[in-house]
Amino acid sequence: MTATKKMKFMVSVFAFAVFAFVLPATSLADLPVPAHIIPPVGEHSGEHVPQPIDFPHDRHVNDMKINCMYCHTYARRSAVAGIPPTSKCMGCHKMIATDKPRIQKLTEYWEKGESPKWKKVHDVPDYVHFSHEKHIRKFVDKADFPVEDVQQVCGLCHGEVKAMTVAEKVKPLNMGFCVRCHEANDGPGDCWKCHK
Amino acid sequence: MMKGVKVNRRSFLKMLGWGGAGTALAGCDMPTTVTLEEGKEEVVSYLSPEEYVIPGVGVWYASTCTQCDAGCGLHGRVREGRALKLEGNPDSPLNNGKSCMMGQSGVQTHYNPDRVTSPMMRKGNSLQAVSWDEAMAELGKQVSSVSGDRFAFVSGSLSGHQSVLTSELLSKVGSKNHFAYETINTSIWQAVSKDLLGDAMPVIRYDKAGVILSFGADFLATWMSPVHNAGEYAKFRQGERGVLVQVEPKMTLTGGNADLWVPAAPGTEGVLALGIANIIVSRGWNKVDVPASVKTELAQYDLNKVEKITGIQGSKIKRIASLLSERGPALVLAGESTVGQAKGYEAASAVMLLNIIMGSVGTTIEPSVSFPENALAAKQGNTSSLKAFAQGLSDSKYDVVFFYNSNPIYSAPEALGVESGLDKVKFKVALTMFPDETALKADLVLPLNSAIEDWGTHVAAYQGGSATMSLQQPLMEPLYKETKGFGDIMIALLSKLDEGYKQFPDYYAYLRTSVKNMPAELTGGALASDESFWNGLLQKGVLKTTGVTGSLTATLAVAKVGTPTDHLDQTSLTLIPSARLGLWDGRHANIPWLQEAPDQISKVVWDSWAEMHPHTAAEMNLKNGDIVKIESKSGSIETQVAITKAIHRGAISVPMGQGHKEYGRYAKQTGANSLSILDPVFDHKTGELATHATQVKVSKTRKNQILIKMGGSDVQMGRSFVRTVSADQLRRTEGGA
Amino acid sequence: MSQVIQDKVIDENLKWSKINHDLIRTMETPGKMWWTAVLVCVAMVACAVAAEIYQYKYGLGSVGLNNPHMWDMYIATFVFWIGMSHAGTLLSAILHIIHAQWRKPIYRFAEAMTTFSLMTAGFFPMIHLGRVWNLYWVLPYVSDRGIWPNFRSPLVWDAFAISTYLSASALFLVIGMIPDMAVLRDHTKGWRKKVYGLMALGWRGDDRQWRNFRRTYMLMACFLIPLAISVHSIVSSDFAMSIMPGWHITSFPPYFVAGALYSGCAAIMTLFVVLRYFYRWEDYMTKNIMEKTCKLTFAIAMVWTYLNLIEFSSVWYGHNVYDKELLIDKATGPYAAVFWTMIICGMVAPFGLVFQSWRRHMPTMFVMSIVLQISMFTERWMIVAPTLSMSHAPHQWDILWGSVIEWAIVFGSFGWFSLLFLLFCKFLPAISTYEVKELCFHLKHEIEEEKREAEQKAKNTSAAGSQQPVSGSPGLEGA
Amino acid sequence: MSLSNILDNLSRFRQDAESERYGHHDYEHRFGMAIDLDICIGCNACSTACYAENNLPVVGKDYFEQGQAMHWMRIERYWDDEELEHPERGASFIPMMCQQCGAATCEPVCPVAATYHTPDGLNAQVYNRCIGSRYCSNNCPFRVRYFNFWSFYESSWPEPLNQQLNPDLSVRDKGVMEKCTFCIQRIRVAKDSAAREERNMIDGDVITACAQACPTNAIVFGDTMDPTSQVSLAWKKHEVKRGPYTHKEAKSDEEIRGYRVFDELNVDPSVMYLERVRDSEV
Repeated sequence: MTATKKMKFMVSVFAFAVFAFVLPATSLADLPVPAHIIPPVGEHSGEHVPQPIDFPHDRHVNDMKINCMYCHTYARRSAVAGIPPTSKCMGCHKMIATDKPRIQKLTEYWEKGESPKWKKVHDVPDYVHFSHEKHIRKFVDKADFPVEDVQQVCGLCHGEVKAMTVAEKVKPLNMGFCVRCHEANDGPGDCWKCHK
Repeated sequence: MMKGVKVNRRSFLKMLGWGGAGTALAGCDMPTTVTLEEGKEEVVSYLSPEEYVIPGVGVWYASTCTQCDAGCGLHGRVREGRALKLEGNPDSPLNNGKSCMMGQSGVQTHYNPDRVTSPMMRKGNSLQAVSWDEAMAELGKQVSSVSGDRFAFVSGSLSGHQSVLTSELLSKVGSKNHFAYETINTSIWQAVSKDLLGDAMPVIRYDKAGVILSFGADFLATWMSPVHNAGEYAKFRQGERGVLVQVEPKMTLTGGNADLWVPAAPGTEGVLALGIANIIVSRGWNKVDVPASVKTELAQYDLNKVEKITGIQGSKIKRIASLLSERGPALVLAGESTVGQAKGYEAASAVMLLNIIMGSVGTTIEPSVSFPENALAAKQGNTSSLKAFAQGLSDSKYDVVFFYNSNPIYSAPEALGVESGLDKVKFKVALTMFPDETALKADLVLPLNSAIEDWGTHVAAYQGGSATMSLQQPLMEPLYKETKGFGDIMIALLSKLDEGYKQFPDYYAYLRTSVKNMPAELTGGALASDESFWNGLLQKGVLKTTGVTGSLTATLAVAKVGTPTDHLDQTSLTLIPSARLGLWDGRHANIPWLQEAPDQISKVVWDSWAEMHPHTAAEMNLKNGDIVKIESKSGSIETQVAITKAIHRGAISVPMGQGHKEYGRYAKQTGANSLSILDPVFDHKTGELATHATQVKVSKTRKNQILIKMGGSDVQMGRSFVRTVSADQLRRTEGGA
Repeated sequence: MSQVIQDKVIDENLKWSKINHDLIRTMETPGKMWWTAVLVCVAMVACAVAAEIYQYKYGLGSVGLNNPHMWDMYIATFVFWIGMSHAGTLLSAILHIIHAQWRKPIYRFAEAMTTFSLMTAGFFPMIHLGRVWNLYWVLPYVSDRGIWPNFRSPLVWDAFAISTYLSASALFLVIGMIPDMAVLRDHTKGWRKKVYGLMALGWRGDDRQWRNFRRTYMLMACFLIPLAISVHSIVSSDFAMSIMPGWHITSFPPYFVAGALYSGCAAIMTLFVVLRYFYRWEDYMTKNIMEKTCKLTFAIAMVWTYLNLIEFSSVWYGHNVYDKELLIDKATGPYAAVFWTMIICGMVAPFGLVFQSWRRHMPTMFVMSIVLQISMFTERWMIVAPTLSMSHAPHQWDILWGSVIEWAIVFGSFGWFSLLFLLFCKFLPAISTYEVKELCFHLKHEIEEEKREAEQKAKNTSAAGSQQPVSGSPGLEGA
Repeated sequence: MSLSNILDNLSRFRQDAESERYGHHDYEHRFGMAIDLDICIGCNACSTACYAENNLPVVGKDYFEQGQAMHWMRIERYWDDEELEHPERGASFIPMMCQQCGAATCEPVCPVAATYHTPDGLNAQVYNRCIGSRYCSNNCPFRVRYFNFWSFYESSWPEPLNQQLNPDLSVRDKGVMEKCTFCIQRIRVAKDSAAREERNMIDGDVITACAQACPTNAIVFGDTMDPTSQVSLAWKKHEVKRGPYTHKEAKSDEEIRGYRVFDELNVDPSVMYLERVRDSEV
């Protein structure tokens, strides 16, 4: 076992060393990396995905200081983080900023009794079974990481969402990206953990 | 896994859009199906979900299986508003969390691609889609105009509030013509136990029995309540290991599990039973003392005679008799191959005689526990009602006929002339999920919700000692907008006839109210009007009541059993339309999983086949896959030969279930329908169809095909896959797993 | 008549110009025969390609494979072609090292055969893959997923072995042709001249070049022999490494190598007869050479037979019931016909090679070679199919005779091979002229020496020293 | 498996074969089964449950004839007394699925390591890594690996049947080998909920679809490394041990009925069968 561990460690250090210099991690510039995590390295320039309502993450995260998991509440309980139910949006926006066109659009949906059809931005192939819950448990709950800073953890894969309006994919989210992080942070190496 | 938490019904059923965590689409093909790009898939959120509904986490809800009329309890796994998997409900005393292959396939009945998705009315001579309003208007007109005695309602077994509503409708119309019709039933057994034991549905304690002698009762697959029986059977085998002897002309699944399988000549089981009884009383092995009169009557069934008639060597008959006495407590059962005769009733009573003289009554056969509320109790289907209905048709007695859960055009023998008879009916209404033969003949087709989309309550006919009502609740919102629940339709119809029903917007409301008003003896003291009672019911899925325990009497009488000489023509073979656990009476022929699942004994799939004994086949020089023409007085079918030793030489067995003319892509045009060529022979006492009394001529055709069966070799070639150990040592050491 | 003269394989008085001419003659603008042959081959390949496209589109089910028969004719054919490749190496490398002169006129096309049959064989592992577009996963390359092939798997060994062998033998072929390329360069014009010029690598035929050439050639020969042996041993381990009855046999590696050489020699005989007939190369491919080839083939056939019997007896006297039953089933079961074809064609037929009259009769040899090839093909089939049909689990027993798709592709592979070979005959020298010249040269010498010795004896004087041949002429160094 | 793992495993492959932890793994669990052939009635419930749970395609009549059916769990039926006129002792049923061998023959032969041994003691098959060389199936004595010879998706799940597909595991497309996984998705769910409740998995947390459905409880599923689990007790009682084949001279007790199919091939199957019992005195 120790042999494997050592191997893994060396691999990770090597990977980190290389990628740290090769790819300056700009997106992490002003989003601090939690001390207990060796961040996964990799860049991706995702195109802008048109959404039914271009939801301003920056307003909510930056200005309103709303926690990621306030809206994406399933992240800590399920494999999927989930889009917040429309009722949650309306919880605030019944009275807040009702004059804004985006909010009015939202209200229309609400009154029609249906939810907007969002386009998926962070998508993995169907044979990859990623679980938000496990990662939150490992990096936040188990690590006693302050939940109010959870965006630093989310940011490792989702980038600095607070700087975006509509979320954009800034990390490759391919297997290499995952595996490097798993080896660096001693995640499971069992294929069946993700592929079933 | 959270099971049935407090539920505001309609909200959780909302189905999430595809994508999200919803799909598991072909993951492993060429790179094209791998979506890594952004903005390709859609993801939809709930509008305002319950707190416990989490995308990506399955929730289990309790419901009831309606695949056959055994009424097992179910748990259904729901994720993103889609029902994914059905399992037995551990709280149901009937199946204790277990299920059979048909129960597992409930989802495929529900998601079946061939469902009827909108009401259809006959215009000219084609069915055309119409709106519900139009359909209901027409229906209302017809029902309110028809005079009571010219209205008929044909259904399968009914129970619970569906049964209540049905009888309500009939009484409102003023009709008595309710024909509950099931091809696979145990009504003769019930009639006999009613007459001889004073209890139609005695509890059968397989677990208490030391030896089970079953005359063709396929209790592991198709008899009464298979899943329940299988559980009891396991107990019977474990611990002090019981012995199972199966007497039947064609090996059923139960026969396949017997310690001794005895192929009696078709239709001679009654004689054999009396022969055994004779040996027992003459040796004084009987546990209950037998009057001399009976002894003398039995005496005429001496060994040689029985041997001659049944074709079983005397030693074996003696052995069976001695088994019954040594390995008691004994349990003797009579199933389809025994009772499906012109004198089936007598054969069954001969079998029951064995039970009585072996003292099974009270030990392995216990008084039934009946459900307190009679209105909710099961109204069981049988074939005598089919006979009556067919009679009525030929006398053109009916103007309006409802069909629900029944497809007589397929499953009634052609000789009864149901199909032609239906032409004389002015207005035929089919309440159905699928475009089956009967539905396509109907004038009005009302698409039903699947069991997974619908409400209902079920009270199983055979409860195995408990008295339970099982609740059926929707696991997801209907797939199609245009389908309605059976109850909803009934309520709508009734409210046309009776103002009183206008208060119920739908069946759910009706059910909710009637549960509120449940009497205390049903709720077991709990306050039914209380919300928590309802939620408890939703969670558990079953309502256990303290039933009314009956009592058993034992009437000793020797029946005048029929012998094959009454009908058996030596040159011909006896046709055995054996029932399959799987396709059942043909209602599941449209379920791909069940079509693909091989028959348990012959291992043939996707087709029907005619089982013949090697000798019989050799005489006609037939080999596997040859197509033979099977001719009875009433018709003929063609199908392939499957040679097996597990059948009596004088019999040919074509399992029922295949050979649909309609009924969707999976059922259509596969195999032949052995029910269709049955002769109209009926048990003279109960009027039940004698399914095993048809003589057929078998002739070879030029055609042949490849017999598609699972397994390359029927023998183990000395490789120890299944190792068999003899039981006697085990018995010495109180063995078992 | 003296020994040398009796079994001289070729007429020593051949003019070098005639040799050159005879070679170049065959490479002039193709005639009708050639074109028709090419057309036929192209048609065969077309069938295969069509079949392969269909199979690629709809999946391997179209091949009729099923649960017990996960592999079938593809793998059998693969082994067949790999096997065929070995004879080339045998002739060019092994016989070169042991200085068997008679190989010289015929080793060139044998070598070409090696390369081409490898190129044919290479297709089959790909064709039979379920997801061929992921083929490269078998190779160890650094991916950022950090995953590697499974080095325990014989299939991975295959990938290495075959690619190495292919490149090596191709290189061997090309290098061996350099002097001939020079000849062709000097005798052709136009684009051919350019191409040959390139391939001649500026060959002038001076001492230094000859020295280096021979050294390289010898080195490569030495390198190629163990390679060839190992390749087929590894292919055999595809089966030997499994636990299936009929596959899990220790004697497989030598058995496969023997079979390989066997089928290769048979193939050489076939091509020998064909070339000799169509190119009228009676002067080069003489009956003596055929005789020697036949003797070699016979020897190998006996080795193969021996190993075969070893396998049978070890199974028979071993206590592995599965193996035993399988063997009996092979001989008596549904595959019996094929099995006995293999036995008769492979073990009995070669005894025909004992008769000199047969050996010297070309049509007979042609038929014989075909017969031997058939036995070798059925042998491969009998290795792959029956084991899968009648393996451990009787429930999954099944017989498979292949489907149209499958046979079309197998059929097409022969077309592909022949096509390559036809092109080779047109564009590259099918006989190695410089070695033939060398051969004549040496023969001349030996014969002259014999004469002189005879005279010397007569004169009772001391033996003559060896003569120095003329400088610059081929066959000086290392001869 | 990354290179480090390969080297690691290679070096320790089949080390101390006689010891308890036979094989080359540090196991967290070793899931196994005990199947009582005496109470298995061969009713196909398990098989159908497997279809429902594991997105198994229905191949249809023609492909079934070609032997390309995909039943991960199949009920084999044998007739034992050939010489008699009738099979008097009934049929012999055996549910046959992947035996999750401890020394699996399929694993070493896969060229791309798509099948390997997991810390759960299971025989993983990674669909998206599989290139379809089919060597694993050839090398499986039980013949329980099934290959997607066709693309079954459209033919097998016409709308809306595809809505029944279990999202917890992927649907395999043509060219991929697949086999019984002991319902790995259920194991994962159980593990997750155990982790959520910050406890270890206990016996009964997870049950495979087949074992759940079995009307007679003939199939017992559990972790053989947990000495208190039902399955461990059954193995213990019937004197079947993990590890290499040890020839038993005689049973110490008549009621011991445990055996593993093809144990003598030394593949260390994880499924123990209990001998079928028939009353010879009858």
